[in-house]
Amino acid sequence: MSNILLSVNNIEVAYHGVVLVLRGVSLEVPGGKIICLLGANGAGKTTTLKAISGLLHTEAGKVIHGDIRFDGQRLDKLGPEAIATLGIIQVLEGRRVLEHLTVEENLEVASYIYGRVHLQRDLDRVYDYFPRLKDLRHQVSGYISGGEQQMLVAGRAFMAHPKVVLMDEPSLGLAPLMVEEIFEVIRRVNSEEGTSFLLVEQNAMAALDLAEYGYVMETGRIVLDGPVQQLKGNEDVKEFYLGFGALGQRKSYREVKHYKRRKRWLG
Amino acid sequence: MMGVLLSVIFLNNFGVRIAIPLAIGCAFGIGWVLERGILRPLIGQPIISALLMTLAVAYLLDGVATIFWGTKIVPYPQWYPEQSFPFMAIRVSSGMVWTILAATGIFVALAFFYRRSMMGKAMRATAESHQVSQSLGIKVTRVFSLCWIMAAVIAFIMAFFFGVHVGAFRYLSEWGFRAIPAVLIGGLDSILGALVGGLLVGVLEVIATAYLGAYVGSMFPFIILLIVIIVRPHGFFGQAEIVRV
Amino acid sequence: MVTEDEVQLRTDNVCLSFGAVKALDGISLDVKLHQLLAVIGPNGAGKTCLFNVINGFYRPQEGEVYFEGRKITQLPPYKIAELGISRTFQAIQLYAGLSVVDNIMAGRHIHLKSGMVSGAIYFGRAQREEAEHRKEVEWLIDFLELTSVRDRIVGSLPYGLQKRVDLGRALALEPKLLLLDEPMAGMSRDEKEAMARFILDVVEMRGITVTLVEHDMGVVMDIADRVVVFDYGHKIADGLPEEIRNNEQVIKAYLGKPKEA
Amino acid sequence: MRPSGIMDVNYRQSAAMLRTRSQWLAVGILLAFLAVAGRVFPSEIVDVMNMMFILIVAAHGLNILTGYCGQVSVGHAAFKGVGAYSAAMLIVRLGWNHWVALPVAALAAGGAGVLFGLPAFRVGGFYLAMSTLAAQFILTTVFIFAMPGIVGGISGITVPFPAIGDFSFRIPENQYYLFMPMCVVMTIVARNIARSRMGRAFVAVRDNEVAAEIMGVNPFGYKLRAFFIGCLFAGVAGWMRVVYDGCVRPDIYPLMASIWLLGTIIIGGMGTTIGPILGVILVRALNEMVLMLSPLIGGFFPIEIAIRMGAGLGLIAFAVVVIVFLIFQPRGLAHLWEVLGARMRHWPFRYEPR
Repeated sequence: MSNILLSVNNIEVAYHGVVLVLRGVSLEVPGGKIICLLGANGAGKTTTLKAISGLLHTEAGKVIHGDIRFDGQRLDKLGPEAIATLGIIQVLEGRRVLEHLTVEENLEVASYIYGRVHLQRDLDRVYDYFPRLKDLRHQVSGYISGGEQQMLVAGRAFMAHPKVVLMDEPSLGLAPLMVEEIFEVIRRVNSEEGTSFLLVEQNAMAALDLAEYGYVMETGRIVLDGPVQQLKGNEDVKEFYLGFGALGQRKSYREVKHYKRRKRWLG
Repeated sequence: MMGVLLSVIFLNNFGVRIAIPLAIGCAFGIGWVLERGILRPLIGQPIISALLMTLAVAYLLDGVATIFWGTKIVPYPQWYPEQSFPFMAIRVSSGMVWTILAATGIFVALAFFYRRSMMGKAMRATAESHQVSQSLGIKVTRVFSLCWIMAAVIAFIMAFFFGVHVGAFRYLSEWGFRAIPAVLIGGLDSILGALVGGLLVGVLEVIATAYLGAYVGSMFPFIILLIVIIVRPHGFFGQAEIVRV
Repeated sequence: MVTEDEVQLRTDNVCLSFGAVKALDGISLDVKLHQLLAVIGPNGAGKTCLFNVINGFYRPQEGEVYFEGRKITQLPPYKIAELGISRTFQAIQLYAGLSVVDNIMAGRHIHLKSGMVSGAIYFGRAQREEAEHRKEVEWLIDFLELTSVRDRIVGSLPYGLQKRVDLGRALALEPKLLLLDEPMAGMSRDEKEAMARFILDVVEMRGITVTLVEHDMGVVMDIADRVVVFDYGHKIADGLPEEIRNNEQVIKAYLGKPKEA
Repeated sequence: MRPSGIMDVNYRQSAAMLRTRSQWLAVGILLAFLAVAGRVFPSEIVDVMNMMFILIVAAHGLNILTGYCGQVSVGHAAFKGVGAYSAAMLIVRLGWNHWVALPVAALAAGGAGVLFGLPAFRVGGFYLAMSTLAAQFILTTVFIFAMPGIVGGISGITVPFPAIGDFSFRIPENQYYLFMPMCVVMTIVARNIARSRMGRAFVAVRDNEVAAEIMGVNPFGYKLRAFFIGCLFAGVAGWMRVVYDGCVRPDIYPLMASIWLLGTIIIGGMGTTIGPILGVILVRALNEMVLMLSPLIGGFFPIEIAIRMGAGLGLIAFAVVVIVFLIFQPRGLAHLWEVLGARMRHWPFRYEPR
């Protein structure tokens, strides 16, 4: 791939100096593309994002090997604020709105990096992506619904005119319609502003539809990567992430149960 | 406490015009050093750590003060002309007027700062979540420095006024604790609350002392504090906690 | 078809508002014994609110909640737990600093009897009791396939396993009714399958009534006996999964246009 | 995780305090040491140890309240004072026996704790801590000003030393054999509370009140219980302090003492039974060291500064230790100990196996 904007080169990450969470992770985000990162819980996807954004520092985690480069510059030695200023914004998992601030104040705070010169224009841009937020702008953000909060944290990231957005589970706990809306906005921001996305997602089907290239992580390593078409065709991805049975049929959760139960008896 | 003691030195040696900027400069320095050296590593730690840390710092300064000043009261120079004006039924000293003016000025400035300025908003964001603020590129460390510098400077300014009333002595740090009922009664995060709470506590303490004796008077703010905590935990102007499950 | 005594939990015209916002607007719902009921609806439709009303975190302004024929609307959450309603949370509410065993053991609280004094002496009764309850806890750990992590600190476990511990703790209460708030959120397909299996086992083997809120339609349609749909604090549909899937109103409010994988 | 080779064959065993033979041996040696220490060491050291025993009992109480139940108390010294004053008044004004006064004094302190814990009904965290701060100021004011004829006013009450037969607890060597067993018993009680139903409920309330409630734990009820037990311990410590000093005075229980205790359990490690013990030993030993060294340091300064060196340096040393621990080891000595153990277990590997 050409035009690599962000590259993670064989990093290892340890927490508290004792627990090794990532053991050799490499990935690349080209400019203007959407990349997705799949994997079971605890595989280290969030840790990878935090290693890039520098937020690892506040959690007693450390990159102990390898490096992270953005436009040729090393990131793994920088603090989270500096990295954000360079244009890499992480959207944290779990709708982390600033509860006591209003919707609009949440967005204004995010213009800290880009400055207030174009504040109104930037606000309008976000309200254009998420019209719902405009109606809610004077509401205290702690009291709006989960889906609206997810819109808010996404919109907040766009306020800073990022070059790369590290998006952690945008669809977590969202209703199907809402998931579609958020994914649609990601697609728009990507095509209209050329923003790159590194998307961590459990909703593998939606993520693979949106992204161009994907990585699969297991227990702290990248185990598989390729263009999404190739991943969608992979047997293991089909079985473990998309839920197709051996016959190419969609598996029912009820049947899975009996199958596994028998496996437990035998094992 | 430090503020009062240091301003005594400056006032005695340099006179008002130099002493005030000098003391503010010192406050700036002390606030910055404290934040840099001691509170910065606590980013992301629970609030109790910060609470205990500030107490520890208080005792550290207390220890230094004990060594150099001992426990005696140092008389505070009278640095503004003492006059008094009749006001309604009572006479108000010019010191009182100055104090009230300074306090009001600080309140207005603070309120404006928090609601309007970018830095004020960044500060409120930081108060809610260090991590989110960092992810948005807000320099949490700078916000912290500023907070502490502001706190120190305000404390120093008030020390100038306060010193005249009570003199300078080591146990002044206990007076800091007396501010707590006032702030809590008003509501922790409300500027107006602090003003109202402060006035309320002050007035009630004086009244209680007058009618019920010094014994009840001195613990009266804390009795009010208990009642307020039970009846209206977040004070009169504070924001309620948002709990979502 | 369904007789009255099979209804385990009933909400009768429950209304709840925060200021001007009506979170629940006249919700009447029957939860039937041994049934797996799924509650679905857009974000902010009031699903979690209903759970919070049932287990006593919120007091509705209007309406009543009855559990096994008894009115529980005014009871505090811990009393409701003692009656046999337990739940899990959307955002996991575990004891992050404790081990898996201790977390699940914490769920046994209402079944432990030893008081302050015998606890302090820790001899005889308290000790025997402790051992008995550990047996129950170990059974749950085995059932939920948590054996390999039983002594790990919960905070260090991956999210999927934490959800499982959360379920384990709710089951340790030996509830009659189990409320699951988005048990599958943030899980990979594989983990969802495991979770679905546990939930079905809970209903079938232990005879516990389960009510769950979930957004993954695949899961809901496959495992639920009955589906209820909320929108803006109203109940807009109630029926078998098949009926819901084809309900026009539900498609419009929630599902979006049917998209086949 | 625990070292391999140690297998539990039943649940009772896995919940036991001491598991291995070497642990039993270590405890045996410790007890034997404690048994003879009161006669072996010089009087000054025994005196310091006595003070440690008292502080350990108080710290256990605070640890139950703050460490296990998560309710920060900045008024623990005042609750200790309630115990001390109750004991002194019962003994001197009503002529009670010391031993009968002990449980009553403890209950009085526990009661005071419950009284000031009542705001827990509405608030938690910082606000509740402020309620204990109010307790500190109100109680010390009461000690000084309320009914001086009975409470003793600023000069306090002189209390006779207790005795069993001819064995008077007047000198440190004899007091040692009263305080040491009390401290050991209270430590065991603290440990048992922590690992029983109630301890778990405390931790449940501390870590997650919402979750505690849905499991049938009444948060308010347990907070009050924590206040009661924590202050009960403080009351016992207060009684011990009366015996130690032979008097009560209001200045023995200032805010500083409360914060000192809080710092101690942070340094030792909150929410562990060993924490308060380690914390008290470290901080107290440090204090003695400072007292020893301060004349030396004071020699470099003019005399009027030198005489205040001890008090000032004591404060500074304590503050510095608290600051250092908060920065570098917020979970205290107990955690340091565990990490060391974990490191040794998977040595020579650097990381835990996953």
